[in-house]
Amino acid sequence: MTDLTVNLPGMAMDNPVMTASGCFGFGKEYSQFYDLNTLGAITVKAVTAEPRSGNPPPRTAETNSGMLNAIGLQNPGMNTTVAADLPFLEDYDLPVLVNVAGNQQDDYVNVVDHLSRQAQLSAFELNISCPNVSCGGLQFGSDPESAYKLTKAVKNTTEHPIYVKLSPNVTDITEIARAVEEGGADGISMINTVLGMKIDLQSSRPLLGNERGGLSGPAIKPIAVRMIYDVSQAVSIPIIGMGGVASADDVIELMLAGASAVAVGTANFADPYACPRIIGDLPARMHELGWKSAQELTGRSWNHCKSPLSTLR
Amino acid sequence: MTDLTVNLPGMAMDNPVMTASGCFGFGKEYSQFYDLNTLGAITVKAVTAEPRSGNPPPRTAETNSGMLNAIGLQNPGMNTTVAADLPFLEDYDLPVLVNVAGNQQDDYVNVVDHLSRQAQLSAFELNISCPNVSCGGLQFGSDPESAYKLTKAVKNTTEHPIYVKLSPNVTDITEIARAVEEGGADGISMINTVLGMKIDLQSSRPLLGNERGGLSGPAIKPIAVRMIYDVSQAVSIPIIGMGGVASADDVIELMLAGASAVAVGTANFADPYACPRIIGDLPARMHELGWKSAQELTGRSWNHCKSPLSTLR
Amino acid sequence: MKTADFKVISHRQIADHIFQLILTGEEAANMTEPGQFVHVQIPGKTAPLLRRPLSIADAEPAAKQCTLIYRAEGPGTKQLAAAGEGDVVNLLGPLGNGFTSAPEQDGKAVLIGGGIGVPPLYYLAKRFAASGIALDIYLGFRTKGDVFLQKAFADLGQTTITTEDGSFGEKGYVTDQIKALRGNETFYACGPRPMLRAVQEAAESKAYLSLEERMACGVGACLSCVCESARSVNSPYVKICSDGPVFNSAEVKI
Amino acid sequence: MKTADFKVISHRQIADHIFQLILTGEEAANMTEPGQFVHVQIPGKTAPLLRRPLSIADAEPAAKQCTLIYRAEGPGTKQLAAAGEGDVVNLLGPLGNGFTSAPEQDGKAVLIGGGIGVPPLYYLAKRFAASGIALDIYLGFRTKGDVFLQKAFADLGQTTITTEDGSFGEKGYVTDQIKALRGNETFYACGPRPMLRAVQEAAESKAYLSLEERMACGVGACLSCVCESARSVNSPYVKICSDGPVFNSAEVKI
Ligand SMILES: Cc1cc2nc3c(=O)[nH]c(=O)nc-3n(C[C@H](O)[C@H](O)[C@H](O)COP(=O)(O)OP(=O)(O)OC[C@H]3O[C@@H](n4cnc5c(N)ncnc54)[C@H](O)[C@@H]3O)c2cc1C
Ligand SMILES: Cc1cc2nc3c(=O)[nH]c(=O)nc-3n(C[C@H](O)[C@H](O)[C@H](O)COP(=O)(O)OP(=O)(O)OC[C@H]3O[C@@H](n4cnc5c(N)ncnc54)[C@H](O)[C@@H]3O)c2cc1C
Ligand SMILES: Cc1cc2nc3c(=O)[nH]c(=O)nc-3n(C[C@H](O)[C@H](O)[C@H](O)COP(=O)(O)O)c2cc1C
Ligand SMILES: Cc1cc2nc3c(=O)[nH]c(=O)nc-3n(C[C@H](O)[C@H](O)[C@H](O)COP(=O)(O)O)c2cc1C
Ligand code: FES
Ligand code: FES
Repeated sequence: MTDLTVNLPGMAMDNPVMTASGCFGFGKEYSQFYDLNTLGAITVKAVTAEPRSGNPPPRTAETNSGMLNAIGLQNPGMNTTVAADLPFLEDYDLPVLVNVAGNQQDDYVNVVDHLSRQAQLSAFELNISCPNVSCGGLQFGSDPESAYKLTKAVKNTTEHPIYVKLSPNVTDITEIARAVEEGGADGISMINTVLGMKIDLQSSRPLLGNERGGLSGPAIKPIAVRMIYDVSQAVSIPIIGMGGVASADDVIELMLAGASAVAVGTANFADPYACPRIIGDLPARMHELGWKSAQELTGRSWNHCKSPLSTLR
Repeated sequence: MTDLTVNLPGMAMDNPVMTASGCFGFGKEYSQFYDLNTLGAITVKAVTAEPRSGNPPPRTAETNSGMLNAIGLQNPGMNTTVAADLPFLEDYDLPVLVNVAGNQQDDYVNVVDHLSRQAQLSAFELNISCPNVSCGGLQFGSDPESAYKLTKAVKNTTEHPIYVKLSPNVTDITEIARAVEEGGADGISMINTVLGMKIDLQSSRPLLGNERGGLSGPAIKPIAVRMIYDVSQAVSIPIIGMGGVASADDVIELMLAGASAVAVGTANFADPYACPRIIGDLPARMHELGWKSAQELTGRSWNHCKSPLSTLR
Repeated sequence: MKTADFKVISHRQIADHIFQLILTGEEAANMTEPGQFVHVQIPGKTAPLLRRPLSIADAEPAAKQCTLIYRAEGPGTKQLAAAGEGDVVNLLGPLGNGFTSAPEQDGKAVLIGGGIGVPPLYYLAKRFAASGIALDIYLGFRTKGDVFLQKAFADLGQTTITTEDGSFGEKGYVTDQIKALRGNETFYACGPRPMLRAVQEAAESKAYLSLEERMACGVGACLSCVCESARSVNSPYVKICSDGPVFNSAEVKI
Repeated sequence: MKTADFKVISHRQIADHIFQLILTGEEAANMTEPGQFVHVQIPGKTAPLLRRPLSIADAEPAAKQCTLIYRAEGPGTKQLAAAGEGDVVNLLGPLGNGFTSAPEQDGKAVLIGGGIGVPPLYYLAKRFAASGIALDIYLGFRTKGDVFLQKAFADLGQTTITTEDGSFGEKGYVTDQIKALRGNETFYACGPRPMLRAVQEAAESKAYLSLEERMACGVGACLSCVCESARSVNSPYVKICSDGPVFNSAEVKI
């Protein structure tokens, strides 16, 4: 029997596979396809204090093995979210990670404070890395000092565990990771999308309404693996890994790199059953590679234990 | 008639397509496939002062729409290069860009000084962005101050034009671009590879001998486009664009983003005829899109002139 | 709503770059609402990352068949065009809300299609014709080689074809033709934005418009496919994939 | 040296995961040197980024045919396995330097192949046999289901098969078999590194080894496919694609 359970701060998960923020709404749409309780956990779309209208369309473009998005944090604001969206998840028995965004520190504190009373919520994910908004978000993701302060301020606001979601668009991601760990973060989510752009040859203008967008999907997996590998050796809090995951092999790769759980984003769009399919494939694939439990995968690419297969052979 | 010529400092090119450093050796291998004079220009493999043995194999791994490499600047050193490799290009009539790497400023100055007497050479490309060497190179690519100083020192050493090759693995690439422009750079090459990694599930260890590698190929094209778009608006020196170019459409996209010429790297591996094929396809594709000359493509995605097609329609 | 494999019954080119793909699969039994669409996984050894949204051009729910008509233009649709008889195509759908409102009692249905917006109107026309609703059909194309389905539509109602260059039917735009109309008509339109805008102006609120936008999920989860809302209650945008693709003309700013 | 389209004449599975692909194309006329390889563009609507290096397992230059034998393991070779008769496969090659040295006068050729290293030895064995050179052939596999070409080799010379689990032929490693040999033999080996190392030790300089490494260009331009050189004149590395893949055992540190 392969043991798929993993334990992260605030989230006791039946398996290491969860959904990535912004790629799964609040779960309602995908609940038409399968029982959400199959998931290890769910991360919901970014919530801000005030309603956000997001960016003008087009908001997505396909690239080689990837896609660009410039949604721009469209959301109805925390009040409506609490009233209209979160209650849907009451019927499910799975950890809920709420993604929070804002322009300045107070915005984050506000939203976290307001949402902390929600029973459905297991932990917060601070989105300090959205590349698609002109102001706020990203500066926290590239400046260790503000990342530290923000994390600390939010930690003082709530009893719930805090995951900070890091941007890959920085010179040294381990620096930011260390800063948020020091600020009291309980975990790290990484990576958010990589800044990119596509130009429409017909109009000769950027294709997306917002010009630049965030690159996600299999194209960025090697970038995610490298960063998770580096950050997991720089901090001692757990990592929720993401970036291009579309198969059980990808989950294993990100966990070997250093992730304790893995989120699936873009892959849901091609295959609405992506998460249950991956979860279903995991035990057999882990068995084949000689692994008995999901927890032992974490960081095995660098912690110099021998892999089970090389011991066996 | 579509006019394909472009003029860059030190390089009067018959067409905007050149080879990317490290992906074409010194041209000898590919001269078995076609006449190198077909190319707009050629960029040769990195040259260092002393011989470099490079990284242990495996040195390449395939990823989705991309590849990782960790060659590690293997080269026989400038003396052997001058004696054994550069003379081959004497028989050709095309601009030759020589890629130079080093650990510290003096290394670059040394190589440039030594090679400046070579007749075949049109300009230098300073590789301050190789992700595959433990020391040197990359720090110049992520610190504006050292990038500025290095550029200035090299400019004082030679009459030849200097292109500085930038790393995408930075928080703000425009900052580095401005620094090298201020240092006297005649042009910018971008982007070098994106830091990445792949883990071998059988051994559960990083697949590459050097663990981390540089990601290239179509997967990174959106990253290149975004950075060229931003840098071309921040500086007024020309850009040699590269990153995932495999077709005439890709050349047009990078030029619309802001490049004045475009280099092809990884695509040569799948199709040794990639460059002549792309050059052959360009005129018809430009005509279809309403462009009369390659030069008018540069930066048209942001300079708010109407595209020829939107004027026609 | 689910993903399901369909088998290609027939696949042929019916105009310049335009292909008609007839598929059979159990899920076609649910394709009862004209104006809905399917999200198509491009078949092939390595599929592109995202599905492609295509309207249901026709369906025979009882016979478990459906028809898609599309323009092979970009890499995805070009790859789709290579699917042969017997090949399997995976569809997600039927998705969205179609043309659910019939014209008022004794009213006429005016169907207005432009280019690749024509296909969903065929299934609608068939339904209206079967219910005895009077139909005026206006279909606009760029040039003669682009024209398709004109005979099929002509069998269902009064059909006017326009081409921009006059090489087939009336010369000009389809919207020129409807300017004169004012009366008991309800408009049903699908096509390029400028055409839809003209219909919106001409028809005021008695129009249903089918919109397009780039999609990722196709099911309302990713907020890719928005269009500005004219009512703006909670959100300034509606989602084309799940709130639409067919909207009452008064609901959207286009 | 160029890229050329070949047509699939036959493609069949000959052992567990092992496929034999027979191709025809003009360029096969140049495949005259056993031990060379081709860089294969995986066919399919969307090919992987890089080609896959595969040894020429057999060739009939006059008949413009060649044979590749490969293990369908990763995504690229699995996709290759789907190619059917009449399909087109693009090859770059023949590439590299093969087994160019014959044994000394009256000497014996000992061919040692392990697993997926066996294919290039077949073309070599055929050549040697045709020149009247005496052959001892040792082929090692993991288990019975992995064994292929044993009959074809047996027709050309004394052939010993080993399997690790003893389910076919001798139990053990192919290298156990050659330990006893000392004399007038020249070794020709292709297979996993530990096997080649054992051959290198056993044979001293009278051995030719065919090496493998991950490749990008396949033609010597990218420096991907290096192996440590034992001679280290200019460079500490040799390039397997263009200096090899076959090396004199004394040239390389493996
Ligand atoms: C609800 C709906 C119904 C549609 N019905 C039809 C139909 O019946 N027949 C038909 O020919 N076309 C239809 N379209 C447009 C069709 O989806 C696009 O032409 C197609 O996706 C382009 O894919 P490609 O591979 O050719 O282009 P690519 O350039 O490869 O596409 C890249 C990406 O952009 C998206 N994209 C590109 N153009 C469009 C577009 N015009 N609309 C939406 N997404 C686009 C693709 O879906 C893909 O994600 C419909 C679009 C929508 C939203
Ligand atoms: C000169 C030479 C001759 C070869 N001859 C044969 C042969 O006749 N039959 C055979 O079955 N195999 C042969 N191989 C090995 C064969 O190239 C690999 O098994 C194959 O490339 C794996 O591709 P994949 O799509 O299955 O794996 P993937 O995992 O999809 O491959 C990903 C990348 O890694 C490379 N790669 C993976 N494994 C190897 C490997 N063992 N050696 C080199 N590159 C690898 C691939 O070429 C590709 O670039 C040879 C290799 C070399 C270098
Ligand atoms: C359409 C879309 C919307 C997203 N919205 C958010 C968001 O609101 N908050 C956030 O932190 N990340 C958001 N992301 C980033 C993803 O959560 C994830 O970090 C990224 O897409 C990489 O994972 P993937 O390659 O599996 O998609 C979004 C990604 C996509 C594609
Ligand atoms: C195998 C390989 C070797 C490379 N060697 C060098 C090098 O020596 N110097 C350098 O500046 N860039 C080097 N590069 C980077 C390329 O020149 C180019 O910037 C990058 O690969 C992006 O372009 P592409 O996607 O077209 O390959 C190398 C890239 C590859 C794939
Ligand atoms: S395509 Fe995802 S919300 Fe419409
Ligand atoms: S594969 Fe490029 S040098 Fe050998």
